[in-house]
Amino acid sequence: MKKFLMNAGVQKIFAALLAILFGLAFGVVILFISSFFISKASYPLDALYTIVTGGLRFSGLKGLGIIMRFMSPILLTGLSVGFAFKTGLFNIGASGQFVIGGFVAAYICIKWTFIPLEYLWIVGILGAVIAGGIVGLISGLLKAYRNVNEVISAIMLNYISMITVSNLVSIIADKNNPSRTSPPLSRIPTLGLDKIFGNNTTDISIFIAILVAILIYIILERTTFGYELKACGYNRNAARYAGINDRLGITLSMTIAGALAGLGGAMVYISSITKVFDSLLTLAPEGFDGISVALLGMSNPLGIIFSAAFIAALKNAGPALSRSGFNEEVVKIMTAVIIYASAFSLIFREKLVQFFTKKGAKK
Amino acid sequence: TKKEETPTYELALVTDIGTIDDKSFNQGAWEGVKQYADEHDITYNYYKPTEASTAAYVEAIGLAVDGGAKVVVTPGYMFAPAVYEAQTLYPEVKFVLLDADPHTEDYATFKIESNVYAIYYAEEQSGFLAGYAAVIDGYTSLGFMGGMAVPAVVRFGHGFVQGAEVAAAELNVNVTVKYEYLNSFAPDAAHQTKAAGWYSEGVEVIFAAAGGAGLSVMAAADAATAKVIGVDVDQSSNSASVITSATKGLTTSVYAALTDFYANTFKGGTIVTLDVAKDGVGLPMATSKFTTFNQAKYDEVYDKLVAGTIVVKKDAAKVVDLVVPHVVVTVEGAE
Amino acid sequence: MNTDTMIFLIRNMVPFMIPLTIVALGGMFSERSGVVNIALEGIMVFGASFGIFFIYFVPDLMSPQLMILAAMGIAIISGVLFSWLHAYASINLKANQTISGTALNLFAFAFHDFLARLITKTGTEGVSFKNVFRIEKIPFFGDIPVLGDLFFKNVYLSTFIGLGILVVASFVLYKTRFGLRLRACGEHPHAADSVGINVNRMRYWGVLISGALAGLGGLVLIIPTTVEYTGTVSGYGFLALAVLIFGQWKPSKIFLAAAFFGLMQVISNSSGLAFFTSLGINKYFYQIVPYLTTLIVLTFTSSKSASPKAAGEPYDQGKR
Amino acid sequence: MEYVIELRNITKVFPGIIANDDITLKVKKGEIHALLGENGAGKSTLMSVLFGLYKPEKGSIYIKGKEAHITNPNDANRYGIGMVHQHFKLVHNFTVLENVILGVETVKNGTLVMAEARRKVLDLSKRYNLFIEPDHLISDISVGMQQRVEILKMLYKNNDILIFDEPTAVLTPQEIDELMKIMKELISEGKTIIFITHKLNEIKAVADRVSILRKGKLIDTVDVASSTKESLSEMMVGRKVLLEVNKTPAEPKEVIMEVSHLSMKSKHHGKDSVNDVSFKVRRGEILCIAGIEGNGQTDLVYGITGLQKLSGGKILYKGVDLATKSIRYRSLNKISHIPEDRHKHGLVLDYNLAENLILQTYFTDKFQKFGFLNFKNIYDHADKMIQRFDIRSGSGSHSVTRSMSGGNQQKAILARELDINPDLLIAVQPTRGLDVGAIEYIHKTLIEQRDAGKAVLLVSLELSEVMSVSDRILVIYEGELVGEVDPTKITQQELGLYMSGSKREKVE
Ligand SMILES: Nc1ncnc2c1ncn2[C@@H]1O[C@H](COP(=O)(O)OP(=O)(O)OP(=O)(O)O)[C@@H](O)[C@H]1O
Ligand SMILES: Nc1ncnc2c1ncn2[C@@H]1O[C@H](COP(=O)(O)OP(=O)(O)OP(=O)(O)O)[C@@H](O)[C@H]1O
Ligand SMILES: [Mg+2]
Ligand SMILES: [Mg+2]
Repeated sequence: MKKFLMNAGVQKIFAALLAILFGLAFGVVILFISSFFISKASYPLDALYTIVTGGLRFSGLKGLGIIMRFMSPILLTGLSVGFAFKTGLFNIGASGQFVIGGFVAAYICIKWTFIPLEYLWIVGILGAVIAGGIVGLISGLLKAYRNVNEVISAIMLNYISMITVSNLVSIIADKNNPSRTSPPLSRIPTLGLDKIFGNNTTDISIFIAILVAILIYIILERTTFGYELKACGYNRNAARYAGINDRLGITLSMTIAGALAGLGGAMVYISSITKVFDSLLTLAPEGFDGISVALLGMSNPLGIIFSAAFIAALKNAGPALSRSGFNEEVVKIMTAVIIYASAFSLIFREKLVQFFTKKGAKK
Repeated sequence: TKKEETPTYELALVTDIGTIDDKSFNQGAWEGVKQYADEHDITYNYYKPTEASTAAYVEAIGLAVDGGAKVVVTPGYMFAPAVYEAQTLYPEVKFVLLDADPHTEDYATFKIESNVYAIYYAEEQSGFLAGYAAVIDGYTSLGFMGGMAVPAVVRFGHGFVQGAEVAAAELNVNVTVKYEYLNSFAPDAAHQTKAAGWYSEGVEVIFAAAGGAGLSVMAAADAATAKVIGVDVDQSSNSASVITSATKGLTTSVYAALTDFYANTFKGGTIVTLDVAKDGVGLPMATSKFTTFNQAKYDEVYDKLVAGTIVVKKDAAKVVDLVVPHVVVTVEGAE
Repeated sequence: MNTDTMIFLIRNMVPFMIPLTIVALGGMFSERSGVVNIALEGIMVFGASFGIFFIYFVPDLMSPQLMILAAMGIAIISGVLFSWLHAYASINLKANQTISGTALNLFAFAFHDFLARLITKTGTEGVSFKNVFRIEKIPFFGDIPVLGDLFFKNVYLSTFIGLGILVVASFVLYKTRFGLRLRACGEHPHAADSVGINVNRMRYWGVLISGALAGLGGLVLIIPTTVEYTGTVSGYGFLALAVLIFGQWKPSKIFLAAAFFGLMQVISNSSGLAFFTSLGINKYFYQIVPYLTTLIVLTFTSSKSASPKAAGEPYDQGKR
Repeated sequence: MEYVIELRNITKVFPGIIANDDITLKVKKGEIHALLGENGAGKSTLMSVLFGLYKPEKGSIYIKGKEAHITNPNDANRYGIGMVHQHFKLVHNFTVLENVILGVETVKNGTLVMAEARRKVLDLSKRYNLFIEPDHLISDISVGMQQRVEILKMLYKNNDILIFDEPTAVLTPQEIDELMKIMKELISEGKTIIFITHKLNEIKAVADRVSILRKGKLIDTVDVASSTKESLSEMMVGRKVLLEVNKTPAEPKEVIMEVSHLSMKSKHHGKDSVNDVSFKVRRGEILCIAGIEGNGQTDLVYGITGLQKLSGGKILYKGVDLATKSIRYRSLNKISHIPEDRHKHGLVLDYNLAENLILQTYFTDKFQKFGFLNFKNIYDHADKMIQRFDIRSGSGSHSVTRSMSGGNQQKAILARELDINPDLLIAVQPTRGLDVGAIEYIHKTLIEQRDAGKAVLLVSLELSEVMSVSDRILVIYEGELVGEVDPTKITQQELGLYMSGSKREKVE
C-alpha cells in the first residue's frame, strides 16, 4: 500500500482527484451563496448532482456519446499543448492551428469532389494535420532560428489564422447563405456508433483521438525521437552537444503540436456536429480549453485522455445547470478552481512523501 | 429521486451565438418570453448551447424539453437545421423559430411540421425607414456597419440604402453611404476606432446593425458628437447619440405567439413575414431625436410601404446591385 | 497622407496604447521579479468588472472625474486582490506559473458573468454605463494649435494617469532601492537571497503591482471604447504580454512597443479612411497588419532576448 | 582561548542524508581556517548554516563567545559574516557597483544614491589592489574579476569574518596568487577567513589551521604547519591518495587529427577569438592546450567539437575534414568531449542518470530497436557504469542528475565519454572543483587512455595539472599559439611567461 502511494504516477492521479474535489467543494459554496439571490434556485447539493451527472443526463449511452464527441477536439488540442509542454515549449497557439486545420479539412471535404466521397474525409484529416502543422511550423522556425518567443508568435498567429479563416469562409460558403459554410460532403464516418449511442453525432473521431494520444505517449516515452525532443526542451545546448539538431527538434515539436491541434479542427468541422465557421472574429475556444486539459492531465498524454473527458463532461453540464435555476457560469468557475487547485499538487505530493517517510522512520 | 426536485420550465428559449442581452434577437425574443410568462405566472428559462453548432443546438433544445418546456423559442437563422431535426424528435413540443424556416443543413429540403411557427421579419423595411428618416432629417453622409453578412443584417443594410435613395430623390440631394460588415457582434475598441475614422471623415450617422458591436460605435459617436441609428430594439437608452432605431418586433411577435399557444390557436406549420402591414417593423418615434423628420412624415412613408406604393427589394446579391442613382455606396471589404 | 489623417491616427492610438502600456508595465513588474503572469487578461477583466460595477451602482453621487478616479481605485484594489491568488500559487506553492495564470483567466470571465447576472437590475452579463468621463477640452492646453487637438481635446483622465505611471514605473525600476532589488530577484534570486533580500516578498510585490496595473488597464480600456461592459477585454491582456516581450521588459521600449502596436491597430481599423482606400489594398491585409508587423519586427529583433533570467522559475533556496 | 566563531554540535539533515553530523568547529580570530573534504562532505552546507541560509536541526552558533541566532543572511551580516559562494551570486546584467550595493543600498528620499557608494568601492579597490571598474556589467568581466567583486561585496559591508567557498576553482594561477595575497592582506587587518578548497597547495600556502570533514563528520582540526599534504588527503579520503601523477614517457604514434589555419569568430565582438591556429594531435599522447582563461580555448574547442562554426581553416581527423561535419559524425567516429560547462552542455539536468549516460549513444542498436528505446539495456548499462566509475547518487540510475553533486555529475560525464571508447578524447577542465580523490581518478584515466593508444587533447587552466599530466604543451594567448613546450623541460614560471604573453615563439 505504501509503495503504491509512493509511486509518482499514483500520486499525480491522487493530486488531480484532490484538485477536482476541491473545485467541486468550491462550487457548492458558490451555489450556496448564490441560492440566496435566486428565488427559484434548487438546493445547492441537487445542483451539484446536476453538474456531476449533467453530462450524462440522457438515458443509456446517449449522454456518453455526446460527451465523447465533445471530447475529441479538446483531447487533441490538449495533446497539442501537453506535447509542447513536455518538450519545453508553451503552445498558446492551438486556437489558430485548430481553426486553420478545421478550415482546410472543411475546404477539402466541400470542394475536392474529384476524390471519391468515401475517402475524402481521410484527405480532409490529412489536410488539417498539414495545415495545423504549418502554423505550428512558423512558430517553431521563428523560435529555433530567430529566437522569437513562441508564446508571442503563437498569439499573433492566433489572430492571423482567425482573420484569415474569417476572410476565406466565403469561398466555401453556401450560395443560399453567403456567411455560412456549406456542409461537408464527406464526414468522419460513424461506423454505426450513432446507432449504438442513439445520437447521430457520435462518430469515430474519439477513437482516432485516443489512438493519437497513445501514439504521442509512445513517441514521448518510448522512442528515440521523443528522447531527442525532450532533450531539446530540457536543455537545448546539451542536446546540441549530444549531436541532436536542436533547431530541428524545436521546429518539429512545434510542428507536431500544430498538427495535433489542426487534427482537432478536422474533428469538429468535418463531423456530424456540423459546426459552421461563423466568420466572427473570435478565437476558437477549443484551443484555450486545450491548455486546461493539458494542465489538468499534467501534460501526460494518457492523463490528457481523462482530463479531456472530465472537462468535456463539465462543459456539457453547464446548460443542464441552468435548469436548476443557477447560472451556468458556476461550472466554468469550478473548472477554473480545479485548474488552480491542481497547482497544489506539488505541495500535496510533498506532504504525502513526508508523511510516509516520517512513518517509515519511526518504525 | 432527485430528478423530481429539479424545477421544470414551461417556456424556454435557446440562445444563438451571443448572450441573452445581445442587444439583438436573443434579447428581443427573451423579453417577449419574459413579459408573457411574468404576466401569466408561467415558469420560464433560457438555455445557452455549449457552442454554435447544430449538434449543440439540438442538444440544448433536448435539454429544454427535458426541463418540461412546452414551447421552445429559437431565435436566429442558425437554428433552421436544428429545428428541422427537433420538430420530428419532439412532436409534442411547439417551436417558435425566428428569422428562418426549418431546413436541412445543405438547404436541400425545406419542411415545416405542424408544431413549428416560423417568423421572418421585413428587416429591409425597417432599414428603409431608418435610411429614409435619416436623409429627410438632413443627413447626407451615412454609414452602415453590419455585424456580419447574415440574411437579416443584409436585409437591414439593403433597406437602409434604398430608404436613403427615396429620400434623396425626394429632396434632390446626393447622399453617400459607407458600407461594411464588422464580422463581430461584440463591443471592441477596434470597432470604436473604425467608427471614429468614419466620423472623422464626415460620416454623420452610422446605422449599426451589429448587436453589441453597436455599443462601440456609440462610444465613438459620443466622442465625435455624431449620431448612431440603433437596431432590433429601441437602443435610445444606451447613448444620447442614438437618433432612432430600426426595430423589428421580436418581443411583440414572441409575445403574440405565446398568447396564441395558450389560447390554443398556435399557428403551427406556418411561415409568416412580419412587415409594416403586420406592425412587425418600424422606428420608435417616441424616443427618436429627429429635427426635421416627424411623426406625420413617418406615417406617410409607413403607409406607402403598407400600401405597396414603395417596394423595398430584399434579394439583391450585393448592395451595389441595387440601383440607387442619388446614393453613392462605397463598400469596404468583402460583402 | 494629409495632416487630418495623421492627426486621426495619432489621436486614436491612445485608446489602445494607454491600456496596453499600463498592463504591459504591470507584466513587467511581475516578470522582472521572476513571476511570469499570463493572467493579465483575466486580471483586466476582473478589475474592469469591479470598476464598472461601481460606476453602475453609484452613479451621480459625485462629479464624473471624481467618480472615474474612485472606479480606478476600485479596479486597482480588485486587481491586487485577484492577483494575490497568482502570487500565492506561484510563490508559496511554487506551482507552475502557467497553471494559476490559466486558472485566473478562466475564473475572471466566468466570474464576471456570474456576478453580473446575480446583482445587476437587468440580470444580464452586460453592464451598461453612461460615459460621462470624457473631458471635452483641457483649459489652456486645449488651445495650443495641433498639440491641443491631438492630446488635450476629447481626452480621458486615464491618458495622463497612464503617462504618469510610465514615468513612475521607469523611476521606480531604475532609480529606487525597490527597483534594484526587484530586478535582482528576477535575474538571480539566489544572489538577492544571499544579500538578505526576501525574494518571496519582492515577488509578491511584483505580482501585486502587476495586478494593480492590469486591473486599472482593464477599466481604462473599456471606458472610452464602449457604453456597456460585457466581461471581455478581447485579448488585450495577451497583446499586452506581447508588448512586454516586444518591449524587451524595459519601460521606455514598452511604451514604444505599445505605441507601435496601437498605431498598427488604428491603421488596421482605418481601411475606410480616404487615404487608405486610395492605396487600394485589400481589407484583409489591414486586418492582419498589427499581428503580421509584430511578427516581422520580432523576427529581426529577437536574437538577443532580454527576458529576466529567472522569470517563470519558482524560487527554490536549495536548488543551485 | 577566545574563538571568534564557534559552531557547536551542528547537525543538518537533508532528505535521505545527514549532511552535517554533530560538527563542532572553532575558528580563531585573525586566522585563515581551511575546510577540507571530499565532494559532498558537507562543507558548503556547514557554511550555509553559519551564513543563515539553512536552519540546522541541532546545534548552536557562538560569535565572539556569545550565542548568535542567525536565520538569514541579514543576521549573518549583522554579526560581520560575509560569504563568497561557490557559485557566484552576482546579477549578470547589473553593473559591478549595483551588485556591490545590492542589499545595503543607501537611499535618499526614496532614491538610490550611488556617488557615495562609488567612492567607497573605488577606495576599497585601491586599498586591496582589486582593480575594480564599478560601471562594467558583470556579464562583460572575467571570472577572476567577478571573484574580486564578490570579495569587494564583503569588504563593502565591513564584514570581518569572511567565508570563501572554493574561490579558486575557477581562477587562473595568476589570479590565485593575487587572491592569496589579498587574503593575507585581509588577515593582517585583523579579519578572519574560512577558506574552502580542494587544493592542498593553497592550504599549505595560506592557511593556519585546517578542519577536515568526511561524510558529514568532522575528522579533525590540525595545524597546517605540522601536517603534510599526504596526511591531509589521507584524513580527508580515508585512504592513501596518490598526489603525484605516475606515468611513463609517452610513445606518440601516428597523427590522428591535424588542425590547420583554424580561425573562429568571437560571439561577443566581431574580432577573431581564434586566429590561424595549426597543430597536430597524435595517438598515444596527451596534448595540452594551456592558457589563461579567455584566450580562445573555449572557442577553439567549440570549433573542433562542432558546437560552433569555423570561420576558416581545416580540421583533418583520420584524413577527413571535420569543418562541415556534424557533431554526430564526430561522436560516431570516436571523438569524445568532456565539456567545460557541465550544466550547459554536459548534462540534461532533468533527465535521470541512466538517460544522461546514453546521451551520445541512444540511437545505437544497443539502446534502441526500430526507434524504440530499450529500457532494460539502458538501465543495465547505467548500473554497470555506476559500478565501474563509482558514481554516487541518491537513487542510483534513477537519480535526476540535477540533484547530484558536481563531482558525481562530472564522473557521469566522464563515464559516458569513455564508454564509447574514443580514439580522441577532448577533455576541457575535467577536474574543476573536484576533490583530490576524484582528481586522482580522472588523471589516472586520462593516462590509461593514452597508454591504450588513444589521443587526448586536454584543455586546462590548472598549471600543476598541465605540468603533471600532459606530454606536450601548446600555449594559447589571445587566440594564437605562442609556444610549444615539453613539460619535462620547462618550469612553471617559464610556462607562466608564455601564458601571459611575455614570451612567444612561432609554432610550426
Ligand atoms: N539542498 C539540498 N537538498 C538536499 N540535500 C542536500 C542539499 N544540499 C546539500 N545536500 C546534501 O548534503 C551533502 C553535503 O553537501 P555540501 O554541498 O555541503 O557538500 P560539499 O562538501 O560542499 O561538497 P563540494 O565539495 O562538492 O562542494 C550532499 O552530499 C547532499 O547529499
Ligand atoms: N536540489 C538539490 N536536491 C538534493 N540534493 C542536492 C540539491 N542540490 C545539491 N544537492 C546535493 O548537494 C551536494 C553538493 O552539491 P554541489 O552543488 O555543492 O556540488 P558542486 O559544489 O557543484 O560540486 P563540485 O564542488 O564538485 O563542483 C550534492 O551531493 C548534491 O546531491
Ligand atoms: Mg562543490
Ligand atoms: Mg560545496
